[in-house]
Amino acid sequence: MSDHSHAHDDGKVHAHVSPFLFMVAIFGALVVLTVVTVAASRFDFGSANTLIAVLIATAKAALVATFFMHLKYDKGFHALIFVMSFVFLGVFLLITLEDVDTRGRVDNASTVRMHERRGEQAPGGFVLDPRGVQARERQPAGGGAHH
Amino acid sequence: MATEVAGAHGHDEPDHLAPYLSQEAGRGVKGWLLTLDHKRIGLMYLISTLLAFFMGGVFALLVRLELFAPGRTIMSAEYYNRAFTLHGAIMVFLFIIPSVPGALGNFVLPIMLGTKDVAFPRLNLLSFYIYVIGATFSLYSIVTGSVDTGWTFYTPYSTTSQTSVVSMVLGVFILGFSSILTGLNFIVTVHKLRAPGLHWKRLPLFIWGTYATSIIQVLATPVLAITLLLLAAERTMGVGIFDPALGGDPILFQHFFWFYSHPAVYIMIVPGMAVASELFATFTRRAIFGYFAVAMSSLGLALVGFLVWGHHMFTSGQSEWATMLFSALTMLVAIPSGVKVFNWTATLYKGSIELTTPMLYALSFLVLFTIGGLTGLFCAVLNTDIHLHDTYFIVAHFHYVMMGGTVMAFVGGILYWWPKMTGKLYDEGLAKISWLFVFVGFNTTFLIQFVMGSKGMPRRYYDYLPQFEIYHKVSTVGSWLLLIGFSICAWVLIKSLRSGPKSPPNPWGSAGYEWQGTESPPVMQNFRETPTITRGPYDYHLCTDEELFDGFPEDLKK
Amino acid sequence: METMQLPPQWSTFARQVDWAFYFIYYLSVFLFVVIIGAAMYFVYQYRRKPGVKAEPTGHATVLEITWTVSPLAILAFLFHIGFRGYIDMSVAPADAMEIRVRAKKWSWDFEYPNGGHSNILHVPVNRPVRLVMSSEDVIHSLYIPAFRVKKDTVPGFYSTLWFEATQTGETDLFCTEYCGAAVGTTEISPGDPNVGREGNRRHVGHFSMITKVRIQTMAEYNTFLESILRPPTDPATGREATPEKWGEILYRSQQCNTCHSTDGSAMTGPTWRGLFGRQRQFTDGSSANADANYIRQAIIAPNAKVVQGFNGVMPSFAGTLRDNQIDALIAYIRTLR
Amino acid sequence: MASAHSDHGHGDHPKFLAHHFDTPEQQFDAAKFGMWVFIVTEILMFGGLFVAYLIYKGQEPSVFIEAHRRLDWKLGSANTIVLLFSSLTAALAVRSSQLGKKNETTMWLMITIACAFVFMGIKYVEYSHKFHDGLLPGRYFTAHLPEHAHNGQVLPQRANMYFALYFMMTGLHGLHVLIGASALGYVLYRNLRGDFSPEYFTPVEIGALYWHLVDLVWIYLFPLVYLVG
Ligand code: HEA
Ligand code: HEA
Ligand code: HEC
Ligand code: CUA
Ligand SMILES: [Cu+2]
Repeated sequence: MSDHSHAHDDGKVHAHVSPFLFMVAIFGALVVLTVVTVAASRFDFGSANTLIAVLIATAKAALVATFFMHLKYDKGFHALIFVMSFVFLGVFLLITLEDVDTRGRVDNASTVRMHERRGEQAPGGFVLDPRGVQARERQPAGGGAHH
Repeated sequence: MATEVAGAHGHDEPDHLAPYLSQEAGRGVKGWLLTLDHKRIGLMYLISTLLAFFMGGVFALLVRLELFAPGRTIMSAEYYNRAFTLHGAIMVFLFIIPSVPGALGNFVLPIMLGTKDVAFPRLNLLSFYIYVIGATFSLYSIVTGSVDTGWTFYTPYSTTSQTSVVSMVLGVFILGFSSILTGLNFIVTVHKLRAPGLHWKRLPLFIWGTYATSIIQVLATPVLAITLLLLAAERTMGVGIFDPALGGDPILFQHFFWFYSHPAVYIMIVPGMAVASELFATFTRRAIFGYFAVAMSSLGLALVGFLVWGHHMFTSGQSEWATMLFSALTMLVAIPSGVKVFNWTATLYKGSIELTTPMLYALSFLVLFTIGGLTGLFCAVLNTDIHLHDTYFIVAHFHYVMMGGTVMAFVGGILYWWPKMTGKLYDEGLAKISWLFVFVGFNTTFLIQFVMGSKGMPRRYYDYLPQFEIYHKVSTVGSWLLLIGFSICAWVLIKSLRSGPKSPPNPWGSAGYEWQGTESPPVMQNFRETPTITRGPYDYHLCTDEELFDGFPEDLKK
Repeated sequence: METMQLPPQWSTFARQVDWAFYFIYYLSVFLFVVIIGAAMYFVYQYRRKPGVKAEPTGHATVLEITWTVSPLAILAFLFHIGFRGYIDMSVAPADAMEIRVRAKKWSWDFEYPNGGHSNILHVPVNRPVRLVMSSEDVIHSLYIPAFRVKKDTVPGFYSTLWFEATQTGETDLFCTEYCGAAVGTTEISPGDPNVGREGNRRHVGHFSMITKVRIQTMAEYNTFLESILRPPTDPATGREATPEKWGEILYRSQQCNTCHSTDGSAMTGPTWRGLFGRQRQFTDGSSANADANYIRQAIIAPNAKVVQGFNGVMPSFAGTLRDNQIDALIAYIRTLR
Repeated sequence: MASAHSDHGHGDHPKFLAHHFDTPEQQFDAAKFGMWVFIVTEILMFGGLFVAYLIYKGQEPSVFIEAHRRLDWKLGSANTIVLLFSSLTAALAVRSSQLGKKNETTMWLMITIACAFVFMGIKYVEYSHKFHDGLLPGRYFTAHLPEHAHNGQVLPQRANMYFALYFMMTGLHGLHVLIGASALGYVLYRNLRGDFSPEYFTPVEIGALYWHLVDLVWIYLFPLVYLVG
């Protein structure tokens, strides 16, 4: 307890009480951001689409965490571990993405679903349902990269 | 301050000042099964993990026996596959991960912190029962056809195997929650429940190690949980995220699995290191050299351990870039491990070394972990790992670190804290004999596996080519020596329980908080009065050797 | 050259890998002797003696920093040697000869540039060879210790591997990714390249997914390529095998025998005894007569129709077996009345 | 241990204070810290699914875009608002219990739990729609068949992966909604029993923290799955 006894020495719980209207205002801001993110999805920013969505979501998450979850008035350590969880997740995502994105770079027949030269799909892979032949014809060109 | 009045409690209320093993501290079966006391829970973990070790050991002996001669020796191929899978899965998930934190951590951690219990005693009991439920699921899987996937559950083999994979996977999923909750409990306890005066720089190294372990448990285990959940969904509902036939990517499964399971090897070894640090301090009568570096290297292992998981996938078809990145990062984990090894060695220098059995185990830990760690480098270097991957070289590597490292430390720790846990002394002479068998048996079993592996013997093989026969024979004989060693060890403990002499409060003359401040066995609330810490855990220089046994001059009591 | 620890060096990689191996090996031995030697010496020198107190632990910051930082240099060097070797292994020379490898439970199939197949890997000496590998069921891994190469074969993906053999001879090829085992034992032929010391029935699985690599001179290799396009020689007559005999050889070499018996007993798949011409019932309710066309279909696309009482676990042999081989198999099945 | 030595005579040890804690503050801090650590584990658990989602999305963006059009963004948005609102009411429940207003706390908790049910109701509508259209995960996916054409169009068969992830993510989230609602139900019960006071409102705070986590996950889930295909 040595690390908290300096704050208050009466041993009672001292929590911050947020004003009612302030909380409602935060909720308002969250609704506005929801509208923004829906609106943003109507436009195509190309590869930035996901990034924009994630950024707006992060803004919302930050509001919830700071005010609804009281991180602002809480111990800094709680904020630290909260942020750290995203950092570790980021490590997981980025290195795994790095693998998936760079497969076949050194040797274009390695770890790819299709043999470039022969145009043969690797066995054991995705099996097209024969009943869905028409579906396949309709498929957009870009999505068929792995077929 | 011993003003506690026993009479203030009702009939069933346990007496907080009775020894925790006594009837007054909680009666009968109920007093044990529903106890919220960390010491009793620790003991229940000890018994369950030892049972798991025994079970895993039996499967290991079967595996070795089958490999004694080429061709069929005692079982068919399908049963061999089940045997090594169960051996690995039981040893990892039921034994080694819960062993040190669950058994020793639960018992010692709050006492070392000078507090009455962990932060959430109810949660602590709950994690024990979650462990039991998880273990039950795994056992259920064993009786309903068992599992033959290897402990790594690689897809698509595990999605197509005809065996009882789902219940095993759910069992491990549940065990994961037990591990998470224990870690959570310890983190909060270390932060919030330290005795007055016990600031971070006075924490025993056992606490630092357990704390670092808890961080890994909390961060890594949830990813295992989701991986196994997806695997179960794959088998029951065919979701296909890891199934190539449905467009999934089996290599992604390996990323998911190792993102947990590499950090998990540090969940296994860091507590072992933590125990070893305590043993070295007590039996050299000296503070650990480079206390701060040793403490920080535990955290270092915890953090760097998250960056290297792909070194299990060098030949999997992972991209070349990722492979190189992982190899480079893997090199880094040698640094904190090296810091520990060097500091322990330096601690021996100018100590006053007593070769008790726990110390012999600690030294075995040092020797065997160094071998295991150095052979880890062969695996981390890219072109040698291409040759060594999935051979017996790897099998030998990880037995040196897990069995030679953690298990040695665990057994050392059990013997060391045995008088505290039970209030009884054990037979040192017999214990030393059992140590000799274990040490020699271990090296006979596994040293030769390095040679066999680098010669090209693949792992998970039921049968082998004639050129490997001699190695397998020697290895199997070694496993019998291990059996003898552990049987004697079990006998030593049973004998001590039945007729061991009563232990004084501090039989080793240790300066550790847990030895100085409590009786053996401790009372229900650990301390008769709340201790105030005024010195470090290894301050042997503050008193004479004689005073050590009766308590420090400026003792915890004042 | 074969050393204590490692198999013979039969590829251009071997020397480099072994050098790295022995470098780490002697480095480890050195570190081990220094560290553990020191520890053992201290244990002896500073054993507990009455009246002698341990010296209080001091600080040696310089020492601590040294042993924290200096390993970095060693580690960087270790990474470097591994990295260099790995780069060489990753990039096949442009003129490498390509052999297609198909892995399945529990056999290997090698397809050569001329379209012929074998289940022992034949390669010419002193010529870079690139394997383009795939698996149709679970992950397997191709490992040739004497070449120091290994790579997983992943269903749904291709993977590649290359090497250049430096010596003629025969060496082992293993599957090193766990891939299960068949239930019970299976009949094998004496000519089977796999291990087996239990008479003519044995267990098959991951551990038996072993074959040989035969490294030949270019001339021998070319003769081999010729031979795989014709039926093999019949050991009994010494002449080219009849279709029926060829079918029987294929029955074993293609490992049909792991699932199909010829004695009437059902294994993983239906027996072949009396199969030809019989009426077949399928799980989807339809039925057909087992004529030559049906059998061809059952071999090329086995899971289009699954025989009642069985699971659709038979792998497709399309691309593995050529037409005249399938004809031979049909001829063989015809003889099993 | 600020007041380490006052823990004996049970007199000044309030009823809600467990025996191994010295002060209410210590107990409150421990509980809250514990919940934050637990939140970290939940983030990593859901995180695994997000990683899988982003990786497959990166591999086949066009299939994912086509597939995500089959979700109803209006229902998704409605659910977003419902959850945000419930987060507000959960926070208000904490506030009123801090102020000792028991009845108000009851009201906010009940609204929060009601929101959970509205959310699950909307999810039910969505799910049954998906089931009907053959938009099922993996092996059961049939929306590539002509009979499930939507406005004359069928999805590529590869879209099975999108729905596999959709069901895993929303399913696991839905499970958390149920767990969170039950936890709040227990808090509500204790509130009605009169356990809480301005000195002791830890369970309300902890329950609300968990509920906000459920909201946080949805905040990421909604735009990634419903909006950006
Ligand atoms: C307790 C468990 C534990 C521990 C601590 C370790 C520690 C290490 N492990 Fe091990 N490992 C396993 C358990 C463990 N491992 C298991 C279970 C597997 C196989 C899983 C399976 O496939 O079933 C495995 C497999 C494994 C692989 C994959 C091999 C393969 O399948 O191809 C690799 C590759 O890099 C590896 C590397 C390492 C390294 C670099 C360390 C390092 O942490 C070691 C660091 C220690 C030292 C280096 C020694 C002391 C240091 C010094 C004396 C300093 C001076 C040294 C230098 C400067 C060189 N391990
Ligand atoms: C903690 C981890 C751990 C431990 C301690 C051990 C211990 C042992 N292991 Fe291992 N092992 C693994 C983890 C472990 N193992 C893993 C993860 C794998 C990989 C699995 C896979 O591939 O999927 C593996 C695989 C593995 C293989 C390779 C199988 C193969 O690839 O085909 C072999 C072969 O020799 C082996 C042997 C042994 C032996 C002889 C012991 C011995 O040290 C065991 C000694 C123990 C006993 C002899 C028990 C006797 C105890 C008593 C008598 C005490 C009585 C107690 C009471 C009464 C309470 N193990
Ligand atoms: C992994 C096991 C396995 C292997 C290997 C295997 N089969 Fe089969 N086979 C089956 C099973 C199971 C069935 C029945 C289900 C079905 O019809 O797909 C079957 C059915 C058949 C049939 C139809 C039999 C009938 O009763 O109608 C023929 C013909 C056949 N296999 C030929 C072969 C040939 C030729 C080979 C080798 C070149 C071979 N199989 C290898 C498992 C196997
Ligand atoms: Cu194929 Cu192992
Ligand atoms: Cu690892």
